[in-house]
Amino acid sequence: MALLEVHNINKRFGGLHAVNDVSFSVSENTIKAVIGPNGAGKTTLFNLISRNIEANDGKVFFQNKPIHSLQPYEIAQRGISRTFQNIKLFHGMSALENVMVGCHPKSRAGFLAGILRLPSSLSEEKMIRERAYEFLDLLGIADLAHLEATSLAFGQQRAVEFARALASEPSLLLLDEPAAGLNIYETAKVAKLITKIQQRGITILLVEHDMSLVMDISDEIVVLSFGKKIAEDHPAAIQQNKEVIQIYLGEDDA
Amino acid sequence: MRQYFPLCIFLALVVLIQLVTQITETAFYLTQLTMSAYYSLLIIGLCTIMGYAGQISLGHAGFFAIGGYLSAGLTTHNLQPFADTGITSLLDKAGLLVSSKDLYGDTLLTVHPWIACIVAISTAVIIALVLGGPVLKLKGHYLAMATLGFGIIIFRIAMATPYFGEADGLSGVPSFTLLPGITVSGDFGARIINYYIAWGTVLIGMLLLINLVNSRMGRALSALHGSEEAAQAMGVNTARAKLLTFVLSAAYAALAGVLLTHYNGSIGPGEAGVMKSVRYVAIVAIGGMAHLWGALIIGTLLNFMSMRGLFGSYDDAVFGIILILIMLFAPQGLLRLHIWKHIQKIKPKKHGTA
Amino acid sequence: MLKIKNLEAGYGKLRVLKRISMHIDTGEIVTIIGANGAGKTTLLYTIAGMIKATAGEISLYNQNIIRTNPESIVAAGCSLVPEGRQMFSTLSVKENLVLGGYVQRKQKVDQKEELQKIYDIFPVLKEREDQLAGTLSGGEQQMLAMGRALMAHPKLIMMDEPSTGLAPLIVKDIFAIINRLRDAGNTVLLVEQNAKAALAIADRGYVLETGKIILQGPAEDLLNNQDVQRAYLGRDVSTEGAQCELD
Amino acid sequence: APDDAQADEIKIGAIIAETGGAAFLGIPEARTLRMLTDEVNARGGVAGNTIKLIIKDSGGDPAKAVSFAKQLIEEEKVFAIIGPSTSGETMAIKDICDKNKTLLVSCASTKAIVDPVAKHVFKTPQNDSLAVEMIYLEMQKKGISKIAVAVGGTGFGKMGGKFLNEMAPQFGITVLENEVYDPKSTDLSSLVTKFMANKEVEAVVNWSIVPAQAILAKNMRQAGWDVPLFLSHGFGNIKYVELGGAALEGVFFPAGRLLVADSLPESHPQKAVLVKYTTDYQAMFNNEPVSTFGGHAYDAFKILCKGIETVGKADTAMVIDAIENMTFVGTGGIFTLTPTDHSGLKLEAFEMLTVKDGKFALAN
Amino acid sequence: MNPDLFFQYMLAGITYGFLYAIVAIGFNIIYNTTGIINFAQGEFVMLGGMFAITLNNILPLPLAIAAAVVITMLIGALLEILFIRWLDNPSVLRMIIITIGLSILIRELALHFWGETVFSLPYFTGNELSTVSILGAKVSPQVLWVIGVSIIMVTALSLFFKFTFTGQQMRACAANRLAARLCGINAKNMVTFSFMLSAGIGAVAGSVISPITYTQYDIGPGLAIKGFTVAILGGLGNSVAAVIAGLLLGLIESFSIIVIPLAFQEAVSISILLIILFVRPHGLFGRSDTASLKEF
Ligand SMILES: Nc1ncnc2c1ncn2[C@@H]1O[C@H](COP(=O)(O)OP(=O)(O)OP(=O)(O)O)[C@@H](O)[C@H]1O
Ligand SMILES: Nc1ncnc2c1ncn2[C@@H]1O[C@H](COP(=O)(O)OP(=O)(O)OP(=O)(O)O)[C@@H](O)[C@H]1O
Ligand SMILES: [Mg+2]
Ligand SMILES: [Mg+2]
Repeated sequence: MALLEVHNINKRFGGLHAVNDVSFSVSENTIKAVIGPNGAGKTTLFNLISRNIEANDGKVFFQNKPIHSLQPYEIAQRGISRTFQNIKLFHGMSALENVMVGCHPKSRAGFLAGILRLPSSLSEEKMIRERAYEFLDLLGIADLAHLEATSLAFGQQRAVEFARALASEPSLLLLDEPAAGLNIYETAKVAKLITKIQQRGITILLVEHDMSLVMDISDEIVVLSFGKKIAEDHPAAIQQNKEVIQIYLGEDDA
Repeated sequence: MRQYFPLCIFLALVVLIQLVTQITETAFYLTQLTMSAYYSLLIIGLCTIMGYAGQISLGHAGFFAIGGYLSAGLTTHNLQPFADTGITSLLDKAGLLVSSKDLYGDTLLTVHPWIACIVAISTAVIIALVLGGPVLKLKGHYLAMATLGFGIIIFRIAMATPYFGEADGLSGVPSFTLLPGITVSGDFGARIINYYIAWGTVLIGMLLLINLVNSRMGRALSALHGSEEAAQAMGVNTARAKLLTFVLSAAYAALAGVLLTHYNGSIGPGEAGVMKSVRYVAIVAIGGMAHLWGALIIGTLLNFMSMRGLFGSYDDAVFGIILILIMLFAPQGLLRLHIWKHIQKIKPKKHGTA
Repeated sequence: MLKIKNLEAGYGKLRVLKRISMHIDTGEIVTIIGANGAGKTTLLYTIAGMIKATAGEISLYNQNIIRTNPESIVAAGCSLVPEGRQMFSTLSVKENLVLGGYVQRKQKVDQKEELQKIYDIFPVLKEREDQLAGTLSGGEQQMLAMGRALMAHPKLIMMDEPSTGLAPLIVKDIFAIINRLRDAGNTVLLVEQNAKAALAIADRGYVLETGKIILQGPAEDLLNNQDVQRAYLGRDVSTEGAQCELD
Repeated sequence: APDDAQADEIKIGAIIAETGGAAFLGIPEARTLRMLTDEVNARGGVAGNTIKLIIKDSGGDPAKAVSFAKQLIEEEKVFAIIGPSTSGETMAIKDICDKNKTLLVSCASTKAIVDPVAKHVFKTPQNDSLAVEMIYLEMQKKGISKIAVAVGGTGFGKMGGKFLNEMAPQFGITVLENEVYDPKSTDLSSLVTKFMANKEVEAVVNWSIVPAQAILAKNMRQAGWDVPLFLSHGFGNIKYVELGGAALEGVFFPAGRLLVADSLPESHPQKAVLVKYTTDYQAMFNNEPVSTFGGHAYDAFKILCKGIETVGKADTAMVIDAIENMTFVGTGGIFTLTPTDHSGLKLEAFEMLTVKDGKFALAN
Repeated sequence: MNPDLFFQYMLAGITYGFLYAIVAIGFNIIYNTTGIINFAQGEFVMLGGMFAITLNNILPLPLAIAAAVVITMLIGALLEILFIRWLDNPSVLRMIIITIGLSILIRELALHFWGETVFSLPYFTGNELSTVSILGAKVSPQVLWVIGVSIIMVTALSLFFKFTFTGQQMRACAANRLAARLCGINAKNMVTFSFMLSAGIGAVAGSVISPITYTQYDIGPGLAIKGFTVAILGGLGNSVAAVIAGLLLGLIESFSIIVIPLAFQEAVSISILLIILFVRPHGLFGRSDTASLKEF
């Protein structure tokens, strides 16, 4: 069975049917991309899965368990992590601290342990710090660790967000436009990174407008348009899909 | 361990000040230093929920008042007339009551201060728990309004309830023996020990909070301050983290209320007033918001000067001026030294650009 | 029309721009390319007056604008489509656009007509006219940001990564629009990650690296420049990019 | 207690609410004290000692009052403390002064200040119970037996409410309605409506010290309700009359004679004192009208001086002794202090006054 | 309850409601431009009343009020210029704390200038005793003045913010100051203007309510808290909502006295408000989508 299954999910904003009866599934250890024109409902779909917004109806299963009535933080604890299209870093915290927060679901020390500074929390703290460094390093921004995250350049902020999401060691990673604002070189780096993450056993669901990235790395693609799923197939097939070309890709896309 | 270094300096300073006052025979300063210690206890608690977790509370004077009033009420209201009724005698047998003579020779039967203290703080904690749930869902000005409203409610209850002395407040609050030989009391003879009780409490309070803000939970608090949505997406149960911190800070405020009330021997409704809460919030802001040491030092200084009547009739005016000046010229707080951050910032930058 | 000489700027003690000199002539499309954190956004903000320069000169139509406030710079005909969109998120789409036309208020322009022009370029915005800008999708916001800047009839329009987050079809539209703007006599300063597309339509380009301009010249020259190709155009990306920092 | 062997300066502390919600009490008090100190020192002091007045502004906050009391006692080693202005503050420092053997002469009225009697604690304002008695006697005369009581939400109001209710049966009076209003009220028409709804109410007593008491009077008349209105001795300020305007015409209130000094017969023992205080105060402060609150401070200061003069030196125990056997003609009335009565005023300290053409006048 | 009595309570409630609303309106203006609550708003109300009273000694009432409004507006502008205008990108919290400081300072200055004495303007029509009968209930004509002035101000302001260009610009500044500047809007001038406007409105409020509530150097905070409550309850930024919320609060307060002692009235009314707020976290008429886009 698939890692993530979305069944007939719906979201309306007033008169706008932003996500219209969408169903799809993501198999373990694959990279799946969601594409579609601007305003098609991709981000909304992500928000529905991560429960940042409430669905009107529909079901979501993760590892065969229903997750459509959990709190957002429970979703994260189950092993779904995400990045945001409009970067949402914790202002007032350094890049390192941002990533350390990412380690939250995989660490235990509670309120009391923190206040009393129990030895267990200390060793855990050390481990978190090391792990956070590791992820910063992986993204190639270890030298920015102590700068305030929100004062970094756009692309650097994206990297921090990426590292933060990875730090929670998710089974499923939702990436909303990870390459937006990156140049071709950096985009390629991200592509490499994503495949590398996948090799570590992490499943990836991805929204991206950069087709060079999407077509390169994804195993399967879902196409949304006006909230509806209009296609789901392998990259090669999608590239040939008339409708997708007409509404999204344009004629002579690479 | 580095974060404990200031604590050690602080401890040394506390002892040093006491010794200096002893040598210079100015021990009377300890009276106001003790009073400001208790206000500072409230302020560092508020600093945690406000500065770190980013949840403004304009109602913390209310928690202070809950602590102070309950403990004062229970330890001053004479149960002698009810000595033979069921509950009272039951409590008496359980050893929860104390009998004493007042200044005028009448016998008083009152609740033991320890019991009163526990009741007072638990009440504050329970109220914070119940209130915190819905209140902390609110944001920004709406949160400010709700906490302000809570403060007003407590103020009004204190003002309107005969048990709490209405406009007069409660006086004649007995001293509070924490342990044999260690008594919270305003007597001149007990001044030094009270100074150490107060600052000892603040130091322990500070220690716990420093631990908290440097822990995983503390980081979660700063995170939800930065972006609640993202914090949730990172698995932080933001509602719970906010609530626990709120409750903790309420407990600090209530404890401060209990101890200061026993120290002063009285409490008045003004302690629950809106202006008090506003003042606490402003002090946290002057201290630099997410800055425990700033809050502690500014809180102690300002309250000390105010309690000494240093500015006479200009107490409020001076406070207002300080507030404005700091917000204009040092919005990060007077005591936020950037030295560390600068060093950290510059170092990796050089590697980066090289 | 725009001349920059030995410009320096930064944040607090952090010096980001180092002795930048460049110029833009009327009717040109000039593009600036550079890696993340090179200082492109900082440069645009400095020109727009939002960041105060610490040294150097910026002159617009031979007027030194280094001490001029952003409002007057906009009024003088130089608009910025900022990075990260910067919506009036609690205002409706229409209100956002109308406010974009603020500097045109004395020109007695017909607002309906003005709006219609923008809606012609971005039909989605018409549909979303009364929606709060903050609830638009990312791409819709990007279009609104451009539309809003166009409402001011800028003579020089600076765009900070306008194609970010837009669907491929729209990206093409955007570049077409930029071309049309130039044809209509506007001048465009374009910061783009999509260096290939940017250089393809630009007349000239600058390459910015860690706050310094390291290369400049006609767009074709840059397109053919080895270094540029390697660093920004994806030549050899598959081999070289792969090795970098990942292992 | 101060070391009196070499005392040529007597320190008197004062804890006064010069700012904050009770400033309307504290400001005339502080002015009066400063004026009297200058006057006494100009005349060569008390029993050869000059007086040093140390005023601490408490802003009406009991915690500050406690801090200041400790400072004054311990650091300044004052001989006596005058004030505080409010009963809450006074109660907060009553025990501190008594334990540390420092005289306290309060300007607040709550009976609890002197009951139970603490050796070192006195007060100058008339007891509330006496004012209540005055009002109830007047009501008896007028044949009123069913009343509604509104009190301002201060210590003063609280005590008034207590005595009004406790003493009513003795005078055959029934209190039908009771309400406490906020000292900072902006409008009280719903309170008036509630009282009005009770058709049996024959008169209203409004016991308060704050400006808002004029609002209640106004709202009553605006609602077209013209039952007799009785006010407390806290209505001791002509400003309130100006505020209430026509709505306050014909109200009754008991008060010391300070407000009607001019209309007293020359033979009245208080006349000289009252006229002098009034003229001095107005000359000094720009024709600011006198209020009974300043009078309380006057009495406190003068009682202390008289005590010291009697003894000839500032010895606490001896001065207390002197005060406890003193008869003193003050602004509040003729004080007869005894070891069991640290307030010393009797019913005849009061007159029943009314407002006529915007001025205070004797009611009868 | 007989109808007369009912109407009398209702009129009392309406009186309270408009007293609160007229103060609340001032909050909304600055909020709409800067996104902050101006804690010195109560002081503007106080200053307006005080100046009008002082000037009324030498000028006829309408002129005194007009002059008071102008003076208060100038003070509002001056305060903004001195304490806020020159700050670079002040955060919302920073500005709020500054206004707290200003409110304390203004109050202290007023204490030293006017003393602790209570003052009052004369009734605009009639005197302390005059009443108007409405449905068998009686009310002072001054209350009608307050209602009239509030309604005029609310209508004018709503139209201003919705339909005038300046109004839109002011809202734009609150929504995103950076973007506003990039659109060529002089955000600083807008903020100065909003302080002026709300000071003026506060002064008008302070003048019309003075005969009812009296004016004293420290009436500010009390009025401001009520105004703030009402502004929040209605949903920040919306003046019509503030009036409705004001009426709701006023009526609760007025009728609650039937069952609850007056001393507990505020505790009860605020509790009810809190419950409303828990159910509708953005006020009665606030849009949740707008609120979720706000930074503070
Ligand atoms: N809170 C909201 N209220 C009203 N409409 C909304 C809201 N959020 C999103 N929408 C609308 O729903 C549609 C889908 O938005 P969504 O953000 O999911 O698009 P998207 O596919 O991510 O687009 P893009 O590629 O441009 O980011 C858009 O038209 C948007 O305007
Ligand atoms: N507000 C700020 N405070 C401090 N440093 C900043 C701030 N904004 C940017 N920087 C720093 O200035 C440098 C240049 O940033 P800038 O945003 O101009 O880069 P950029 O070229 O636009 O990058 P990108 O392509 O990622 O948008 C970066 O190193 C960044 O960390
Ligand atoms: Mg999106
Ligand atoms: Mg940039």
